[in-house]
Amino acid sequence: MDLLPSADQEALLAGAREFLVTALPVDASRWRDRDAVEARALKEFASLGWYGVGLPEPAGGLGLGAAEEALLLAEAGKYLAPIGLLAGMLAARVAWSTGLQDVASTILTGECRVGLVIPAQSGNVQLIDATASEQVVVLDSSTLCLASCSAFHDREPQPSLDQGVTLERASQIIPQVRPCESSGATLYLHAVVLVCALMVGLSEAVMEVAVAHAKQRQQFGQSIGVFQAVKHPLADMAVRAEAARFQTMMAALSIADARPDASFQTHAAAVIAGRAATANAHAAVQIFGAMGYTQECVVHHFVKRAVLLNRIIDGRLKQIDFLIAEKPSL
Amino acid sequence: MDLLPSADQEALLAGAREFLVTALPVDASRWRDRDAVEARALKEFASLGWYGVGLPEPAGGLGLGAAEEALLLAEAGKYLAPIGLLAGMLAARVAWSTGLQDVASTILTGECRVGLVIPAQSGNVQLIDATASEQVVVLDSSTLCLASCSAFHDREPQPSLDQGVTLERASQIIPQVRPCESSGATLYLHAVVLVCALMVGLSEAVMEVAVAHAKQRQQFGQSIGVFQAVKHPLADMAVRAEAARFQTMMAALSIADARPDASFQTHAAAVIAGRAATANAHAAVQIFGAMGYTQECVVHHFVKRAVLLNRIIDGRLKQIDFLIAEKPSL
Amino acid sequence: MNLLFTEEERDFRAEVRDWLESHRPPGIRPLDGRGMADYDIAWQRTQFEGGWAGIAWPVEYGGRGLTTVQQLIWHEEYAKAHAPEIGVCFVGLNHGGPTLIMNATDEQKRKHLPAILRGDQVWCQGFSEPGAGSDLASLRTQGRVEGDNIIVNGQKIWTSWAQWADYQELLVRTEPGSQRHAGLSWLVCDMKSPGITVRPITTMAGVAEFCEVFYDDVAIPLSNVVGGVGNGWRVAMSTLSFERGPGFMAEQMEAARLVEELIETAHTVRAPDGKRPAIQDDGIARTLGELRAEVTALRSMALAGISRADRTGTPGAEASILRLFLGEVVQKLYRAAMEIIGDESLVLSGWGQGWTRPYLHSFAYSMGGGTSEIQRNIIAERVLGLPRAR
Amino acid sequence: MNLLFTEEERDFRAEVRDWLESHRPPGIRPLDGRGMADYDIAWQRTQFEGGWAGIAWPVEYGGRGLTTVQQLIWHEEYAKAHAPEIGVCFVGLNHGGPTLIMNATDEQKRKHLPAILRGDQVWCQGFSEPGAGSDLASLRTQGRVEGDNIIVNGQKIWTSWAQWADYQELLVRTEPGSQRHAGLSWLVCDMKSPGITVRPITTMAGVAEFCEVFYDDVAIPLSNVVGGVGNGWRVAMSTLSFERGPGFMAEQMEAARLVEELIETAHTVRAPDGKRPAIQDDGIARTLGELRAEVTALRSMALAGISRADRTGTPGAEASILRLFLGEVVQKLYRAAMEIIGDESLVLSGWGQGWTRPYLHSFAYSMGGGTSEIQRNIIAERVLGLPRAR
Repeated sequence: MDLLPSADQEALLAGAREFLVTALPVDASRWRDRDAVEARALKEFASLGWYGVGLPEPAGGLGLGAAEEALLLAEAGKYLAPIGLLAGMLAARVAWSTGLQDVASTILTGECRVGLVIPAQSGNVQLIDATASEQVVVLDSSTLCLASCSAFHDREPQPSLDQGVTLERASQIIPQVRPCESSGATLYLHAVVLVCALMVGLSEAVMEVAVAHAKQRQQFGQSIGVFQAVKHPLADMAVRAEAARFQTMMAALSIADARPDASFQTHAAAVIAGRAATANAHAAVQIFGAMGYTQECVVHHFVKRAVLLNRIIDGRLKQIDFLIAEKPSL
Repeated sequence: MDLLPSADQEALLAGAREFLVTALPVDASRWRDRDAVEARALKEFASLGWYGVGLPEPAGGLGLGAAEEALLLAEAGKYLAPIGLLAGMLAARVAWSTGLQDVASTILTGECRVGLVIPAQSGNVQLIDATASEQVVVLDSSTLCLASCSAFHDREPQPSLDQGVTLERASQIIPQVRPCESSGATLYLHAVVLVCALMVGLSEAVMEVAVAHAKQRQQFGQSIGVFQAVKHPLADMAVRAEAARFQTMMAALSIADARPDASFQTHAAAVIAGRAATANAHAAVQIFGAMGYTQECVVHHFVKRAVLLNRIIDGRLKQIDFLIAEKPSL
Repeated sequence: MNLLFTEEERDFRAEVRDWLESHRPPGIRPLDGRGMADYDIAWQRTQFEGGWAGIAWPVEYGGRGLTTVQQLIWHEEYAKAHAPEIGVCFVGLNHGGPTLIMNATDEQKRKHLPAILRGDQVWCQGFSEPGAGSDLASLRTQGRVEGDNIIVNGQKIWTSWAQWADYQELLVRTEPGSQRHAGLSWLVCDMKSPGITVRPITTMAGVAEFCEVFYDDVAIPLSNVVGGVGNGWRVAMSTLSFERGPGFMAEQMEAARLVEELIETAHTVRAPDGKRPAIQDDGIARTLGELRAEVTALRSMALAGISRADRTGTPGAEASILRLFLGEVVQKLYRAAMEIIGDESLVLSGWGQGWTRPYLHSFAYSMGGGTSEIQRNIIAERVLGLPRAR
Repeated sequence: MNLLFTEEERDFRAEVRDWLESHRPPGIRPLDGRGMADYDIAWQRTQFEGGWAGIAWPVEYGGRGLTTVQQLIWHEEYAKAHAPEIGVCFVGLNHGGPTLIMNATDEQKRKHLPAILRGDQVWCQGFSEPGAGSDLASLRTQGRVEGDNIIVNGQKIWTSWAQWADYQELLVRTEPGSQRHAGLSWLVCDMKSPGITVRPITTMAGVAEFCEVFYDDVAIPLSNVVGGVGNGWRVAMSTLSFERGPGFMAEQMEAARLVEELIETAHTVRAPDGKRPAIQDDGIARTLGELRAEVTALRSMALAGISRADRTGTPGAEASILRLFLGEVVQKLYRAAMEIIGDESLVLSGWGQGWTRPYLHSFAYSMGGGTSEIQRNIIAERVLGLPRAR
């Protein structure tokens, strides 16, 4: 029993960090040139093997599991990694589990870029970062499936709250590849836990940004970090981030081991990580004061990404409702 | 338009304060000898005319209105006034409005002491401070009525959370005096606003106790009131108390003027004052630290009374549900 | 205590309602750019011509000199008529102008007050600095007296709409080496003076509202000092008692309107279970019910604040209670909206429309006019009498 | 990262489970009075005889010397078996004893350690004072060295179960005029010494758990000083690293059990509308769902804490995160319960039963072991590295 990364896992993470910090800086340089920066990073994720981290080696994967995927995405979440990373990991898994080995390969090699599709009201769907993608992975709570972007013929661009993604709306299509129902449910949990991991990273990174500011910013002749009105919200952020991280890792391990409580643990993770992302981003704005409210401060990207990630898993309220419908795991 | 007390009202309040501070001290002397202290005070309220504050002069009242009742009960609430005061005021009004002038007189003169009855689960009722009373006023959201204590033949004493009242359970009886439905609804609102007033007083008094402690208590070489972890929760208490007071006074005035939005204003007051009472009492415990958790500190009486008062108006959740069912008052 | 208006007040309400009905400008107010400034100025001129400019200003300075309750009525009817927000004219009418009234020479008054009322002069504020946000007294922008001028060097920040302003109320340190509140002066700064650079800052919600203003040897005539060199702090603080108690009512009414709009929205969007309208979800309904109670209480508190101001002449530190509570309620409202509207939460709504852009804007509610932390300090220290930190 | 236990650990779990099943004392533990103390002592003796006394103590001192993971297993099985809480034996086993192990002379160890394990010595703590609550270092109880004795005068407070204790770990100021952490000594105080008066304090929930202890010229032999005169602070702090990471699991499991019990209760009581079970009210269900998520996260965090302690030998300042979060969750749980149970909220429930008495008890969760405010300071300063206030 060990909830902290092993030495091998630490080594994997160290490599990831080294890559992320240069490939996906969360500063002005990123947003000035987002398309190019992210397209490059999405290619490089392929050469690092990220899309197949959790797939078996014969399938072209690294032969690791949901735990390693979650650890890596928690790192990537700190850098507000492009949604194409999540979508690619999920798409590769769907393709592999439905026997579409050739599609899986093009995703693993980075040839095929993948966007994300989620259900919207009145039978519509929303397409996230699908503009430069060939394939999309359609994520809803009853199933996951792959579809070609061209299947959506009435795509209409919409202004995205999160400036780090493109957003489109389209009519729902009949999914072209539908995995069997049972693996669909498992795949959904898998997807949820990966989104949780991104939210873990977001919660931690936005806290770190706020902590750094609280140490450096001077008011009334001292660093604002000495004031309890700053210190205590930061402590609460640490509590939320810690809860999010370890509940997410617990869920990832439960999925990796196919435990009977995997569903319970995953929905609990979604509730906790979803709140951590939103609440930590909100609290960070307040720590920065007026500056936090501008686009010159990095924090607004975290606020907007927290909205997006919570939405990708159908909103926190729905996740709570899933959880209360579960059998307890004592 | 004026939401602050007039000169006449201030004079009324000054008299009330002078009386309350000696008659109903919220300290050890009170609880050592509660029965005698409160029985005496309940008699004296009669000679001060409190039970008939809102009744017309020909009926033996002071000829004032719901606003003055609310102002007085907000003062009384600071001293955790016995429930017999609230019950007596309501009973006198019910008796008068249903033409039972003789019953009204015995209440106004203090000869007849009144307890309170509220509905409980499975067709039962709870009797509050009915042990030394002759009459009770039965308060539920569809009607108010008077009943003789003897009508409840299967009364069973129960340990009361609030040590400042007696609690009994009994089977529901058919009310012996039932006002017509329409005035019943108005009477219910009247009752709710008076309970709100008690909660306003509670919210303010427990804040004042906490403020005094924060100024006097020394830790780390200074008064704990300088720490934002103490100061800011106290500021939040002030916000809640101010909201509770003025929303309650608005509701009382709306009832006094029989305005169409009286119901809306009253349920809003119940939601706001109910939360102020509970949250301020909780926050005060924390300001006092470990001492706040003991019976040697006065705060626990406020915590318990906040539970009681919220329950008398059927719980905050029910009041919110009433409010959302209302037409908006813009 | 009473909720009644006098007959005169009721007549006044009818007069206000009629005038607003026939003069309220048509169309939607732009939320950014030159068009916005022009719109605001035109509307100010209309009000001036109708005799409604400077409703709280004394009559001797061209204002309308309304009582507090009349101001309340004005703001209530203004909100009901959906009249546009005051926008770029805010600082001149509600801060710069009143400061001049209380502190300026006759000549200074003559030059600026009528022009502000007519909409001919747009003013902005110049108090905050990068190193002096919540701690205003630590400001460092320097004013060096040279002959008949004060030469200003330094930087201000969070100046709303500086790009559209003609004048700025500018607080600078004119006594070198002075500390805290001492040695400051309050100047009328012509925004067209050489050496001024304005750089707008884009907010989270995409509006270029705030600006940085840089001063590079800007010469301001000594005759533009208001209240005397070195008295800047006193002058800047003198208008605290002019803070708009009744103006708060417009903000309350806007919040109340939004709660009802969100309740309506909850009738049209689906609940998290996808099976019924969101309003039928007890959890969502209860959040909305609490919000309804809160905005209702805000109105009662605002009325009480007006009654208080009517007696004491100043809204007092209790104004911080209103401000803090309003900010909390509005932020809670938009955060609830983001959960209720479901997939719409991903779409950035148009200017002044929908829920998402206003959600982003709502972060400003705990910043403007002192952060929520500062408001809590004020409440604790000035309302409750708690000691200040050393 | 893995959730697997080794075969040895699984065998150990079976052993623990079997033993607890056959030895767990019958009946309900009294929650106050001599009967409670006797019950706790008898149960400690049973554990001693079964070889389960001092599970975390080194084997050389008579303990069981379990690994951290074994301790976790013990606590999990203990909670599952509904074994009684440790009660009056807590301080001896978890604080006084470990302090002696790390700091005492052989003779001191021989005198106390075996007796604590057997249940023959009940210990209490004597650190907090009326003027030194959160600020422990400002304590003022004096110890004057006179011949072979230290003469103690002063007062302690918040000493749990002092009325049933045989010994006290007592921190006093032995260097007159010394400041803060300097000049303190850690003494073994015999509670039967002349001059000691114990006054129990009744909690909000009606339990006489905490005591004031008054010292009037109490003579304590110099040989009872542990770690040397003047080293009291170091001695008192030495056991911080002994804090029970795995013991936290018992508290988490209790909280998780309570959430499920409240969910069951919500199936039987009526919703606010009176028409359906409370659990069918979406708002109530969602509060319960959030609580379920939170206690689940607490377990994951506790396991992570154990993994961390396993690597570093100490739970670290992150233990404050667990403690703060647990307190918040438990208080939220009982506050939700008070709304859910309706009219039952007015009835004071029996000892250890129902919801209302535990609701009152739950206020202690943000006080004990440092208030929530102190926990937040610790997290901010030691986990996040923020500066301390001067």
